[in-house]
Amino acid sequence: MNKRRITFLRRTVQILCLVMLVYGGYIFKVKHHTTQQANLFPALKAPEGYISTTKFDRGSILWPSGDNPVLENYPPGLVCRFNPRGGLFKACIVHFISENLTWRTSFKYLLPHLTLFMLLCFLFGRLWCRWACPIGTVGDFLTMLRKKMNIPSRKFPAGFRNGLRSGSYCILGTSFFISALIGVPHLARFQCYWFLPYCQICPARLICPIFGLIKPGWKDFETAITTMFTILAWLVLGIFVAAFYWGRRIWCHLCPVGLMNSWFNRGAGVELKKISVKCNKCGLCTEACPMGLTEMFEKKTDGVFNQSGCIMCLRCVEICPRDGCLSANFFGRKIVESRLKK
Amino acid sequence: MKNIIFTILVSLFLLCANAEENRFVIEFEYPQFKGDFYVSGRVSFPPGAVLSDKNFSVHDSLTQEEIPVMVEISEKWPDGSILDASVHFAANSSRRKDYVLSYGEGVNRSRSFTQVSTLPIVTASIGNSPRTEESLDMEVGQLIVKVDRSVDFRYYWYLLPMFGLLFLAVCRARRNSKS
Amino acid sequence: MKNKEYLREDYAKTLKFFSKGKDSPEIPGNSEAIEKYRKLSGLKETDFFYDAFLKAKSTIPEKEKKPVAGYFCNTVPEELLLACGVHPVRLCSADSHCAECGEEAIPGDICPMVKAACGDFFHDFNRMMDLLIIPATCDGRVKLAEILSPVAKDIYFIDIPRNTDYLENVNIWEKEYTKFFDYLKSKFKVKPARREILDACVQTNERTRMYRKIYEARAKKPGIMNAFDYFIMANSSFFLSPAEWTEKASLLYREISGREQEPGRKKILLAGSPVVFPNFKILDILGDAGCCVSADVVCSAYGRLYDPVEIDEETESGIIRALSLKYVAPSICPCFVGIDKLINTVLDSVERYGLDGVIYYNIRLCQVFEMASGVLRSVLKDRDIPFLFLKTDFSKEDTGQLKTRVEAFMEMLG
Amino acid sequence: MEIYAGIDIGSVTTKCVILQGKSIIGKALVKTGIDTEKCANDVLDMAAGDAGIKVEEIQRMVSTGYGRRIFRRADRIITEISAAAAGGYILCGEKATLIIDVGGQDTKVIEVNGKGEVLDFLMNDKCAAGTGRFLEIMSHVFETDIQGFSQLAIGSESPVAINSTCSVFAESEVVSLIASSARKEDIAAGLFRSIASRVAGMVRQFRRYELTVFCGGGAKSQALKGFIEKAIERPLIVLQEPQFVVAYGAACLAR
Repeated sequence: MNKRRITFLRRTVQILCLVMLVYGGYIFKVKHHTTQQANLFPALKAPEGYISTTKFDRGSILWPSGDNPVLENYPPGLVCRFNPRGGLFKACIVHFISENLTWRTSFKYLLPHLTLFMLLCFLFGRLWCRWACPIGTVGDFLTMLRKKMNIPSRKFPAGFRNGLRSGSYCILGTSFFISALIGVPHLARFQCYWFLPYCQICPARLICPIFGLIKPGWKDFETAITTMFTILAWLVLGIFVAAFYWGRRIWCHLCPVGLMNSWFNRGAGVELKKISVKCNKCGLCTEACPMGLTEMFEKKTDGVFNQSGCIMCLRCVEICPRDGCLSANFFGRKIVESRLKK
Repeated sequence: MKNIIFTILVSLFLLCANAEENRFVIEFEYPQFKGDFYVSGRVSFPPGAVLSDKNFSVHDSLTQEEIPVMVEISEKWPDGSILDASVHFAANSSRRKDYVLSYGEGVNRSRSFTQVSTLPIVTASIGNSPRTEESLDMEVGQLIVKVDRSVDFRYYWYLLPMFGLLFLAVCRARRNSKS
Repeated sequence: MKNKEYLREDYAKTLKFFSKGKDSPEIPGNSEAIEKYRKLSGLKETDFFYDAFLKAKSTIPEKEKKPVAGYFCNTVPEELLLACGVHPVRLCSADSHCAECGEEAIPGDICPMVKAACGDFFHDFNRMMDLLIIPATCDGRVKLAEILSPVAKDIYFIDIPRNTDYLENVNIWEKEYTKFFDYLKSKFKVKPARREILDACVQTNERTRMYRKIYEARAKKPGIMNAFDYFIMANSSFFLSPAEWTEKASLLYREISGREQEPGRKKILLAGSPVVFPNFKILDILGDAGCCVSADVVCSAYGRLYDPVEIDEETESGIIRALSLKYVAPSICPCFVGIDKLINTVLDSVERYGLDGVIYYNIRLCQVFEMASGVLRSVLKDRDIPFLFLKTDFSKEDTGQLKTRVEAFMEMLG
Repeated sequence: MEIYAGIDIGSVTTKCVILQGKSIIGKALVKTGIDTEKCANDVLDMAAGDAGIKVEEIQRMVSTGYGRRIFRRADRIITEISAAAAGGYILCGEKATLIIDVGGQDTKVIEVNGKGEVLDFLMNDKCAAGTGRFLEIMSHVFETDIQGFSQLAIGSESPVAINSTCSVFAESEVVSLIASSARKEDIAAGLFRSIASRVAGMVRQFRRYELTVFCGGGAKSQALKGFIEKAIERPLIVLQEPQFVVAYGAACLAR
């Protein structure tokens, strides 16, 4: 009913990111290399016919010199990382660290990626979750569907949200533990199917390849372990769909990637500020918060109130009808502030 | 605070778990006859470990003398790093030696050969990695783990901005929580 | 006979008796007051609002050809009434004559606003309209509902918890408003679609937007519109439909935005009890002392029109929640818990518009307003903002004393 | 030397002070009658006679008080609050922070800053509770005048508790106390204490009352002064002729 500029901008960015992450490889038409080994992780499987499975281009890899762009070696459907080897940034930090733990790659190879990850987190905090995350975009479509169906959203108590956060820590810890265990010499002979344990059950595994018209390995029941992971993945997908359908962004409390992003949230460059004397305690900020956070409403002093749960969607800033009560800043410079919608 | 401790623990964990392994002992049985022969072995690498065929070499384990090697790459990882390669080098059965294959970024082979004579071939096992059509069991348990002590500034300078960012983030977080 | 159970109808006869001889819809003195204030106004476009007041009582129910629902207080969601095709009319009255009439049914030391509301009905039982909605905000209104129920066509009672904390009570508000909406649907036999509620929200939001423009223009340029015009304009939203009000107010806004401010006027924030026509006694006194009411936080103008409906989710439940967040949560009425909202609003207005002082107007016997003033006084004193507390009622006997205070306050401001 | 006059037309008495430069050369006090304007003119004439000058010699006149608008000859009209602040401030010097004025119709507590400007003030409600009028009515009950009533109160050792400060209800309470054979002194002291606690309640709202000036007709009562001092735990400064402070302030403001 009103012009919602931030929502419009955010949706545009979300769709752009979805397109770029899923079809970026096609768009940039870069060469890439893969082998049949890709079926280790079914979501990574490239479409038939597009990638030569036997031939590879010798000598095209120049590492770490700068002439390989971010999106080089980018197979479609591979949303979890922009560049599997050597590129600048791997989108999914959980995937990236798990993989490095499994292969016992030298710590030094981690450093550039970690630095970039930290830099992005330091600048934007959890901005990724609401503005770029492709499965979040998919989830938002589910939320839109619910709104069209006139079904009210569920509100969850703070205890439930904290529980999800603890669950997120558990998932992250378990995932890294298993990944590291595979790599320990003489300890266990894990099969390769065990590796990237979180990625195997991540909803992106089943969702994202659909956009790339790739068979996502929906029924990977070859061995006991793959069967287990497939069943788990379906379960998690069910939770994901339910969470987005009824609970808006309640899923994001459980997502371990978001968790790792959120560690930098309180000190992030994107800051949300509140001038509490202008606040009339109407609660719209909490009502509109997709994460269901209440701190911003409860806060009684002025200042920055980035919380670890906040995904920087700026919905609160947008909806607040009080002129100048809430504002989004970037390193102290005001970007947008709340006002009555024209 | 909880988050910061957790971050530090994870970082330590990553540091400990990521000890570098860059040497294989090449195991083969010396033949009964006396004279020259070729040792030939197939070796698999984790993704990202070896980028070019220049990046591994074979040494005499005692004298550290480099042995000329011929390398044939048979398969690569999706990122272009070497998955699987065959290594050939010449040996002599009169002088028994242990051979070590080093690989990694820091290694740059200077001696190689390409001409293949008709010497007998002894198959060696380097890094035990049986593989089938669909799977690759990489027996990382067979690797000899050694830490490369050579500091590679090309990577480690990243620690500087990392800690800088961490410091800034913590400072800002504390300032924000105070206000 | 003595042991017979009490029924509401028993009291109806008494009420009808009270109304005897007063059944003209015109309240004596109102039209004179309107003409008096109209003369003081230097604006063309305010004529519509003055005329609307003259015709308010007699014409609205017929003109609209719609069912009419009367309500008290700010916490009744107009949008739901509009969506059901009902014309909402806020009945808050502040007429001293009506208050005297009301004393027959409500004796003693009771808030004159409640008495006036009661006396208003004795004048004209047509004002009962098709439905009378009374929210449980202050005690006087709650009892008023009971007193009037024998003669009212239909009374609906909205029970709102005293605590306006969003986190604790949003579900209760939603439940209460949903119940109210269901009642409206069954009473008027309509089934409004979601789109219709949204349209009603758009209408009231347009009104809010226009009101805010005028509010800010007045606050920034003192003297472009006098307080009588402003309150007549704000009060006429009690009975005008939002669309009509917005249309006329936009003309008024165009007129006032072309005017120049009067330099050297002291800007005052008026807080406290509602200022409702014809009880402009406080405005008369302030005007005589030469102070300019630049901003206000009273519930008959600011409290009613300042906040928009912001809908997050356009589901029915989402809309109803959003309505409760417009009407209940930001309420600055001291009947509710949340004095910090009132104080913050006052502090913010003073800072934002550079106001010189705060005058807190309290209708005698409204205890909650008086109690809130003590806290406000102390907070403003800490921040060196001049504050004046005025306690009065509808009668004229204390005018001289109040004038002394206001004049001294103006001398104090320099 | 220029001559100024300040006229304070109160509800009980009308006061006039004539200043020459900074010194008071004449003053007068009359009871406010039914014709307020005549009363004001009379008091001005009396003050001029006291000063030994003609009324025409007065350069500027300032009227204040409850009847300030009735006196049309005034050059300037100010409220008694500003006048009391100015008077109390000039008479007591810069350290005065608070001025209590117990007048006939109302009681005012005024906070002043170091420049003699009003910072804040409180006034009692429209009813007579806590004002000079209340004392007057009560002194009638005891068949004496205010001074005698005050003296009566000073003689008390244990004042009775009187709850009502409304003049009508207090009177009936007093009557019933007399009937129950309480001491007259104690009842009088109780009445003074009830007013004093009311004034003290207003004073305490200001939170800074280090140096408090007590003026107005009520200040002539020693008993009231004593009880207020006890309630606020600070000494009060009472000027020599407290009734003229407002008129003096008005005259000063005429300069």
